Amino acid sequence: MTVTVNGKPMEVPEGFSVEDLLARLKVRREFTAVALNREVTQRARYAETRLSDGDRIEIVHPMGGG
Amino acid sequence: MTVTVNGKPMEVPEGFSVEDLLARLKVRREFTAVALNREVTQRARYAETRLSDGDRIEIVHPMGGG
Amino acid sequence: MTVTVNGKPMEVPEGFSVEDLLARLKVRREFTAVALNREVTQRARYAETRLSDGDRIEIVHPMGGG
Amino acid sequence: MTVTVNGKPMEVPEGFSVEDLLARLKVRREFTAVALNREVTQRARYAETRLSDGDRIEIVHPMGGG
Amino acid sequence: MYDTSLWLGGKEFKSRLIVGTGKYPSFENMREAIEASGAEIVTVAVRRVSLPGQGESLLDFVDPKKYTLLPNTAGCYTADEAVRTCYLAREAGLGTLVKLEVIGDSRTLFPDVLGLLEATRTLSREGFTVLPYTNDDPVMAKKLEDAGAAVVMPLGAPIGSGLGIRNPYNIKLILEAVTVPVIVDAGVGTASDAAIAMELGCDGVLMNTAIASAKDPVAMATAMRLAVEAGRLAFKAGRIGKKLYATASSPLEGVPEWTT
Amino acid sequence: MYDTSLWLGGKEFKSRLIVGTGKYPSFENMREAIEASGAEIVTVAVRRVSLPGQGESLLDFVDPKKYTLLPNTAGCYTADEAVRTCYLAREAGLGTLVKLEVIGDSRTLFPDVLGLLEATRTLSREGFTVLPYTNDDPVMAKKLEDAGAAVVMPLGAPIGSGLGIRNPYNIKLILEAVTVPVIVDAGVGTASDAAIAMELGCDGVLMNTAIASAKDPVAMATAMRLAVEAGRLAFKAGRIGKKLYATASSPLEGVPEWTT
Amino acid sequence: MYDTSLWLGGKEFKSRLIVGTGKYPSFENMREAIEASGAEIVTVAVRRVSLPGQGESLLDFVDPKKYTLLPNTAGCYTADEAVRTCYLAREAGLGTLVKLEVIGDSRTLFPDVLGLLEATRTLSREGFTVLPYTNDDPVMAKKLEDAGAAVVMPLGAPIGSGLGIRNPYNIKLILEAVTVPVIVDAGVGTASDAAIAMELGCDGVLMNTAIASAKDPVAMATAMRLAVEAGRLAFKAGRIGKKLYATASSPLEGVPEWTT
Amino acid sequence: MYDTSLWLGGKEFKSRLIVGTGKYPSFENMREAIEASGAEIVTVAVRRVSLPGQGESLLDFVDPKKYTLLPNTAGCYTADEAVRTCYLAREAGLGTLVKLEVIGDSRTLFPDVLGLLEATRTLSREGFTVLPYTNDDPVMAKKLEDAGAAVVMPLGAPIGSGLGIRNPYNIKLILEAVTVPVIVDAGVGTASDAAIAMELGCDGVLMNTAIASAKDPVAMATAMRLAVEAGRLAFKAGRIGKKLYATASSPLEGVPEWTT
Repeated sequence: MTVTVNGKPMEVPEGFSVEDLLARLKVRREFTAVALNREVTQRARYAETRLSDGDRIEIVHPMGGG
Repeated sequence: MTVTVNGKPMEVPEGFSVEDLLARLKVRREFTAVALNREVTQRARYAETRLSDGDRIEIVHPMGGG
Repeated sequence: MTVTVNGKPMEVPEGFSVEDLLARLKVRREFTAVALNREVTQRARYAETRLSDGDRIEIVHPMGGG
Repeated sequence: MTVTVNGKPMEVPEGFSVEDLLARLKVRREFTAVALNREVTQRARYAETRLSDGDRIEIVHPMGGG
Repeated sequence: MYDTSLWLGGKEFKSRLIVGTGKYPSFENMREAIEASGAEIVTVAVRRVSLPGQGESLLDFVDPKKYTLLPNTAGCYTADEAVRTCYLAREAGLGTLVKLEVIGDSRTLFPDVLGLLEATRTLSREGFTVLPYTNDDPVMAKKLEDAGAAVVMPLGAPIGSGLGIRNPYNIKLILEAVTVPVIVDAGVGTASDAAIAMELGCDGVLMNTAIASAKDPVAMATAMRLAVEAGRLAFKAGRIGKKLYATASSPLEGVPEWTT
Repeated sequence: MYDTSLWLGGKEFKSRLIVGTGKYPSFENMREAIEASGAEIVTVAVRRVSLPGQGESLLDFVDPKKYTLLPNTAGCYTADEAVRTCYLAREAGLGTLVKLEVIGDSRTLFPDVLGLLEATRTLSREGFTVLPYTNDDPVMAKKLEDAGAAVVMPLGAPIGSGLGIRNPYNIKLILEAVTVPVIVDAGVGTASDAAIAMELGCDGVLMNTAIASAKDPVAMATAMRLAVEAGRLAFKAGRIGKKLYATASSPLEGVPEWTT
Repeated sequence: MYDTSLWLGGKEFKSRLIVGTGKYPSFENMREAIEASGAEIVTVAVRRVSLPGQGESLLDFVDPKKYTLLPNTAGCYTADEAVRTCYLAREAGLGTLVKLEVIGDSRTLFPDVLGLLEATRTLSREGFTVLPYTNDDPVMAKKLEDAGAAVVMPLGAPIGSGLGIRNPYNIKLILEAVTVPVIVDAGVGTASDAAIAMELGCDGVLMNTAIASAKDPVAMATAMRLAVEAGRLAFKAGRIGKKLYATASSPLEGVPEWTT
Repeated sequence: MYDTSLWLGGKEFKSRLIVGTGKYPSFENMREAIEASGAEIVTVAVRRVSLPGQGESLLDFVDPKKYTLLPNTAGCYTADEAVRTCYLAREAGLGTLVKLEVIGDSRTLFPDVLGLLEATRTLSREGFTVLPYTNDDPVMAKKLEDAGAAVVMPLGAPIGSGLGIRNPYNIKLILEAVTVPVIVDAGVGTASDAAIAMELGCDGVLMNTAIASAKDPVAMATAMRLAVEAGRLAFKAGRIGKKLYATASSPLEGVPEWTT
């Protein structure tokens, strides 16, 4: 199925979780947060949170700003 | 009955109209407007608009301002 | 002999006067003044004022300025 | 005889010196200077410098200023 | 020399100066001062008549046939009060061109922009030509335009303060942010303040205290008229740039030499 | 309304604006701009005629019968040069009212006040009416008055810089230090600058570049005429004080109540 | 000498300077500059990670154990975006102290005060310590305080403009209008601007571009640290009044006389 | 980080702040304030001793071994008085580094630049290191340098006025006109004024009243020390330019999207 991660389409298998996604993308967990379809996903829920076709995922972290 | 005109209480007879009020108070009609209980009263309606006990009447006109 | 007029050398015959100079140079007289070797020459003296070799003459008039 | 010290008249004996004056007035010597009739008197000369009638002496030192 | 007309509510006005009618030593002095200012639009407040009625009225001295009246909502602290005051003004025959004030604080008399925005929306929907008195925030100015304001009137400084235009930068940003005319309202203290407002490119200036509370209101009114024209012309004429160094205005060539 | 005449060298002038004749796009444009400025006194430089002579002359466009000429000594770096230049001007029939410049530095065109003081002394002794262009130092202004200057003309900012009056405080101090008229010379960039000079209490303003180098000199000349009048009137009218807080211009009393 | 601590969200901070982390030539330079600034609070933006992940991270250079992070909502144009960004920041472990920005216009980056007010209300209800970036309108500042803002942060001038505090009068009015701390955010260009903010009585200054885009960010960061302390002390020390005239600092008495 | 030493009369000074000793509430308070200011050079007046002598002396509180004394000629209205005062100071053991004042007017305390120039010439010929207090005229500054001044000290505003640097443009022109150090003397009112002087590129600041007459001289002295360092560093660090528009300090890329 297809999900959108940080604005880019990505193919993922059925039942793929947020945890699986972060692992595949080698995302540093520290100071990182995830939103799934406009709602923030708690870290504790990464494993149990399964993605569905068309989901929009935002993965963010701090960057230089003022 | 008692009505409040520009913040001051005033005794008026039953069935007293806005027209009667303006007459009694010798109010210049030109560039003057009247509000009865928060609603503007059209000039055309002065005569037919009867006051009730407790009514609040505002009679205004232009004054110096910036 | 050689005189310097407004910074430029010029050959003039012996006994040449300021008057002769202005005439030769077709200088408008109105609002014009002449200095001969640092001293202002009065208009009335143009004719009688003879130039000598090496003399420095300044001929000036008003120009746009602020 | 009479001399003027810092603007005030003062009686002093004949042959009185600058040194004598400073002593009598208990002036602190440190960072102090003396002028006699408009001329600065060198410290080394205090003893030998005798005052004359009508002399004007200025005795100064540093004060708070900006 | 240049078109200097200001268009408001489909009407053309030759003067870009709008003046108030408050705080004058006398009605007579006010009449002369307004005359001297050349203003065609005159602001008035809407207040309770003193009872019993009769007595001199402001409009005995400001002929409504000669001047366009601009009733204001001074003293209103909510959108509701301001809107109702405009209805009263209209019913009183003062027209539908209104100077909208929704005051947020009695100390600074700064606007409450939330109430201002709401009242602007309501009144323009009701067919009023709304001139809102606002702060000098360009984003808020744009919101007012979008809400239907016919003009935006940023303050130059607090009402009656005479501090002039405290922040010309913001006025410039407002001029770029909106397409409706921009009129500086409040803060002008003297003639040069009015000229500066116009030199920035504003379409007009509104003032009351600077004239009415001057030692000689009539003379100051004349000064303001001249200053607004001067500022407008200077804006159109295209001023010289600013330079740190000097540039001679007289020719460098042709200076006589006095060799010794 | 108020006497707005300026007296110089025993002559009365209705206009308090003095303009230059340099740097205009054309003589014709200059003629129109001077006309529009309302100026009665016009500064000119004294320069070598181009040889052979003939050709258009400045004074074909500035009628000496109509305008009082004010020859300047621009380009002179010593008292001697400046004095001799004034002698030439007088002999040329340009009169004895002179704008005295003794320049100290070509980058800033600031005056050399020592030479200026010397030349002022010499020329006033010789019967000239001397208008010295000086810095904005009140002590120097007083020295110039004592040396016979008929007027003192402090700079507002460097010549041609358009920076306006950089230091109004010093201009105020000069106004208190001297009894002769004070004319701000140099630095004006736009109309409000001229108004500010007059609001400070100055007796006049002298400018050239601000008008001649504007995109539209004629329009700017008009703006300057209006601004000088506006500033003068505002000064006479007595402006309101400056306050940090607001003061309502509409009555606080009599606001209708909309009890809900 | 004076308590110079700033209390935010129940935490004490010795430094009154808050600095950003954007636009530095390098992370290393940023680290040194922040160190030099003495700041204890550091703003960060919340942005998408670049995918695939890994690579250097900002926080490898700004130790969160050493500095209090202040995530901002820069780039958010609605209350909704801003609120969700704060939720993300909290979940990312950046805490609940947030610099709230709801931008109204990309050209001026002025706030959209309506959205700002709404987001402030929501977030403070949600337990965030909200530091809203707002305009310099005292009425709006009060509304933000009433909506639960822990601090109000008026702009001195547009973000990154370096224009300094364009309107000190409004900052003063804000200081009188609210009881929460006032921090000037945006506009500072150089050290004296920061000092001026503190001299007005502000509780702190927040800046990024002035340091990060200076030729030498580390030196400028030091300058800013010193300037904020200087300004704060000067405010506490009670400056002398301003006078038009001079007052001698040396005694008028006791000057020696040199009668000739 | 940067060399911040000031060289005067062949001596190196780490501090760029010179302070006076007049007008303090007490000698003890003065001592502490000077200490706090970090100044190494301290100005003193030369006045008649009170007779009979003895009693506390200024120098019991300002250790001449620790501080370099800078006797001034305050109160002198002629070159002759000023020169003789310097001779007295030298004979009194106060050294040959002198702050030269030749006052032109008691109201403004502006210098009499003619007398100043003459005295500068005489004293530098006599081996003094002359620091003349002058106006902000760049041409005069150059003349003083040519006359042997070791430094030029233009006023920022009248002595004791606290008006700050009225005309930064002239200070800039002076910095370009001379090669000797430029120290702003007089006018500073608060810390930011001192920072501004240094940011302009000045080599130092001299002040008395701003510290001595502050409510808390010791705190203000500290503020001035910090402000002078801040201003110097900011000057060296290279400030950002000024822009009318905003530039975001946070990245425009990577903002999360919240499609609804």
